[in-house]
Amino acid sequence: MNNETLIPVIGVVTDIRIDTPDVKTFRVVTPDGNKPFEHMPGQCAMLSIPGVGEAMFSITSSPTNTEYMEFSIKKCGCLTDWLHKMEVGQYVTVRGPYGNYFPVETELKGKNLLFIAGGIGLAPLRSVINYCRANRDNYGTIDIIYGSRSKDDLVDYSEIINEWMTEAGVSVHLTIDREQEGWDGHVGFVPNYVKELNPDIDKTVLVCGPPIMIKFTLNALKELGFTEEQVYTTMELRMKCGVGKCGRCNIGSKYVCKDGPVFRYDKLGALPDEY
Amino acid sequence: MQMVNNEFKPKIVAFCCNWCSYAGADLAGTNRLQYPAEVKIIRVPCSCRVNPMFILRAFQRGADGVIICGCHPGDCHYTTGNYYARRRMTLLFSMLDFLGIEKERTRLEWVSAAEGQKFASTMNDFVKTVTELGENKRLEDLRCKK
Amino acid sequence: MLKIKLSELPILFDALSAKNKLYIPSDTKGGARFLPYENGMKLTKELNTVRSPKDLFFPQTENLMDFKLEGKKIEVIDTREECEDFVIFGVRACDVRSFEVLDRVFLSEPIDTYYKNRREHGVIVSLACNRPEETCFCSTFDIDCANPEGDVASYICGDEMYFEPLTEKGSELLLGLSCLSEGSEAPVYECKRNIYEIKSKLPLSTLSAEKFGKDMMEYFNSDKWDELSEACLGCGTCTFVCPTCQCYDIKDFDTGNGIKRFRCWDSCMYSDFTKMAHGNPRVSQKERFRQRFMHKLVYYPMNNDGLFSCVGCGRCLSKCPISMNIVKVMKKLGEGKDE
Amino acid sequence: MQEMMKKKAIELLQSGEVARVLGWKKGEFDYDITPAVFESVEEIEKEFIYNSLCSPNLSKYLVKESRKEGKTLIFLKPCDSYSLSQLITEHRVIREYVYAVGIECYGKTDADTIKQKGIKGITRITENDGVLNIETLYGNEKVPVYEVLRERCVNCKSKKHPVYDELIGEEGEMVDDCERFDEVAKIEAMTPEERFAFFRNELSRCIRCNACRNVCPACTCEKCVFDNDASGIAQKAASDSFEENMFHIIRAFHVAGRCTDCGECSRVCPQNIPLHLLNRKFIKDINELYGNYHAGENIGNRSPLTDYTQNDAEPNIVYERGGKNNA
Repeated sequence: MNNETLIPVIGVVTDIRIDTPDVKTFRVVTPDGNKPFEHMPGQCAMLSIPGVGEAMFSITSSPTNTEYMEFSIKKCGCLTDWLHKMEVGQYVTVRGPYGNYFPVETELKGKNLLFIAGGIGLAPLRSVINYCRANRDNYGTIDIIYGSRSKDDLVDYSEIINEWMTEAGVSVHLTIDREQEGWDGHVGFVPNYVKELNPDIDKTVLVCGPPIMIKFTLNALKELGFTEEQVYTTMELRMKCGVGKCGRCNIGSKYVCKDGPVFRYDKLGALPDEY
Repeated sequence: MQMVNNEFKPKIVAFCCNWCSYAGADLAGTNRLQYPAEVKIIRVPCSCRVNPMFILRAFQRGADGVIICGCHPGDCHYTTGNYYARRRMTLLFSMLDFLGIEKERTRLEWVSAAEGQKFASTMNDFVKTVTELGENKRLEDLRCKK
Repeated sequence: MLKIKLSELPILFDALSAKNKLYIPSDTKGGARFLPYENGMKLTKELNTVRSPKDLFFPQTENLMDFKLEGKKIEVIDTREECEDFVIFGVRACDVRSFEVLDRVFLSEPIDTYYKNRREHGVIVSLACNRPEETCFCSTFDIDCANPEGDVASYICGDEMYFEPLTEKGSELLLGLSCLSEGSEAPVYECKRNIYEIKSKLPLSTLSAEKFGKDMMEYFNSDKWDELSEACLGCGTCTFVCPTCQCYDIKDFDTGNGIKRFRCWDSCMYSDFTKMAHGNPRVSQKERFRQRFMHKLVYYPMNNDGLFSCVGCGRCLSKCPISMNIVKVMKKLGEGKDE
Repeated sequence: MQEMMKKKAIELLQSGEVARVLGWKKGEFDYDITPAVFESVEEIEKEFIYNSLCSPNLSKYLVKESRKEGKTLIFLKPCDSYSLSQLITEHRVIREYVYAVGIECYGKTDADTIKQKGIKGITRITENDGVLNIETLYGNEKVPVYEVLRERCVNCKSKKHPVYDELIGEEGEMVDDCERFDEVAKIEAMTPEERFAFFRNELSRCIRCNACRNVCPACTCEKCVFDNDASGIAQKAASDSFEENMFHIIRAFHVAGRCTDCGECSRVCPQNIPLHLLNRKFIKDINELYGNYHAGENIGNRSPLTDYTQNDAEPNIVYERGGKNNA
């Protein structure tokens, strides 16, 4: 009998990193120590604990990482609560990769890139950022604007400080929502920060964050003169199958799990506003 | 000692109210009164805490009989809880019977904290009744069978 | 053309069920239903079954796999088994088309092997509709109830039943059935002619789907959805009796000695269908109602070369508790829209 | 009748007394009538309908509609009126926001019941003096309404309106010789094996569409226990006969003492499961054990399950009462 996409493979959690009070990053390999499967930046996988639930998460590690896969997961529901309680050595099930990916090998090639992320929205973009860093020659400048509620809520803070900020040709702009002791960086919401920074409009933009942030960021970008064709985002809706058959993650005629999760903004705008 | 394989040992779930029946079960224990080990006691704050769903779930998970024990009417720690439980359980048992599910598999008994003897004899009697009925077949969930 | 006397049908059923599992539509207290044939069972006189035959390819619940848990370890157990050959007898033209609609979902990449397994092992004997009813509107979707598709087409003409194999699978099924004898084509022509005559008189025979399958945003933003969905109860009747509704849910059941992961039909009409930890993109019944009809009339055809995800079987017309259905939706949405 | 109701609705809408009207709307065919909310005189004139086919109970819609600005006019058949009264008792509908017009009712029919008589391909139904003229693709039929009444109307329990602001037509009385418990009694008299087989046959047809729950005027929980993943018993489709039984036992139990026996659950069931039998069993037991009680008869009545007396029967009455024992 053929392979069935709904039947997962086993993964072992080999490392758990506490990123913020409600975000942890889990490193997953197969029981024999390999990466569960190959993927492209922006693609997702179905992670599950049998008996607890199954849900779609974006793969936050870069495809250029050949050893393992990472998932940054925010605690917000039944399954994620469970995942946050588990210890190293726990088995999970994974299936994927699902969905499309950021066009890193086509449209984004040779472009100056601007990444805009809010909160846990950095998770899918981290995969792209690290992919671009690994294939540095293929891309122009890399700018990253990242904001969260507070300093403690910045995901991957040590990687940002130690790797991204120190790398030539990558500039990182951090912001937090409210003043905080020990923070001398920028304070304010991401959309406003984007306007303040006034990036060149030759850049291609990749946005991910809470829906409300995406909405205002897009307005800000338009004010600055960006067109919708320059902006990519990634979506999330409730999913069960991951392969466009269970029928719940559609936005109009497009399925987020199959035709998405990455959408160019002009394409998304042509779909009903139901997300 | 090796059990005879084909001897049927029913699984019994007993919901006991914290204030009377659970203490009654305790007393039965301290007095070394014998009652079958197949009875699994679940302590509840009051007999009226027992939702019909608890009983159905017990059957789903493999119970062959479910018994609810509470304070005698008039003695409820919360004054009236067992009066409500009495009405609810009467109706529920009647409905189970209506659907053709053996009515002898469910029972409600009043056991006070001082009635260790009654607790033991009630359980002995209930286990005997259910043993005679045999395995729960009409309200079983096949998926839960090994 | 092969034929058999209606009175001898039991002989045919016995012969078919001796070789393969056979399902025929038969009467129950809840209306006609496809049931595994047992000796003595009679073919229903009802036009169609309450539940559609999609059950046989895509059952309401099916176990996908088992898990064994031990400490931190998990083991996946593939419980799939090769399905036995089976025959579905007496499938109406609309329902035969519904399999094509389902195929496009389940047999497109990545293929759903659970569905494919059953689909490959099923042989469909379709049956022409001698007495279509007022709720029928298969012609709206270019389905011809006088010429049903399938592996074998069958026709009831007077007191005889005629069979015409349409595929290799069908010819194979009829091969060596000694109870069948050669028959002429004339009675079948007569039967078809009668059907066409009645068909032209059906009240919904003029219903057209031409306006649909396009203009997504216009239909989506129509102000008629409020009124149409007002009385909707949010139950799943329409989706569960529908031969083309295929949404499903995947759930885990803890048996106490392992986990069973199963899938079951789900309905876009249910409030928790799209509910996530942080909210629900379809807030009220209006959005859910709209999703169902937009999917059938616009989204699905947009993704599938204009094939509609409705076959005009009329089940939702007769079963909706509040009598709101796709015909009313099509007529209302189509009002005032230019061709 | 229909014209009087239309007149009343238009009058109240125009005077501003009510902001909307809950009634029945014409369908694609003469029989597929949809409950509807009318907000303008034109809509009422064009689409409002009332006849022997207007089966749906409108009361539950008030939970939603009466929360809107202004009063809602609702037309109530006697059994719908019991449902409203119960909803008011349970504070699910606020009396002041409702303008209730009671309408007399001599029993309703519907397409299912007519079709079960073998009448198929219905193209037109007209009603004249209690007789339905049914035109079909295959010939015409004349059927008196009383021959195709729904079960709940055959066993009508009351023609009285426990709650109304005004009446159109005559007020009736409780029906004394109502035989609605006869079938329950018949089943009670069977052996447990027969009862088990009977209900297995009925309940195994359930497709878990939830129509019975969603239509029930007593089921007004914001979130049903069967939809709540955290409840541990949430289920979308019964995977096992146990789950079928559980759903129906619990559904009936949750409305025990509150069910007005309006019969909507059985009406909407696409699989013709006689769900009212379960509800009636509870009502019958309540009547026999705790005294006659009719949910919705008076606003503010205390339901038998939120009440008790010190001398209530013990549950073992179940073992002693009626029915044959295990063979």
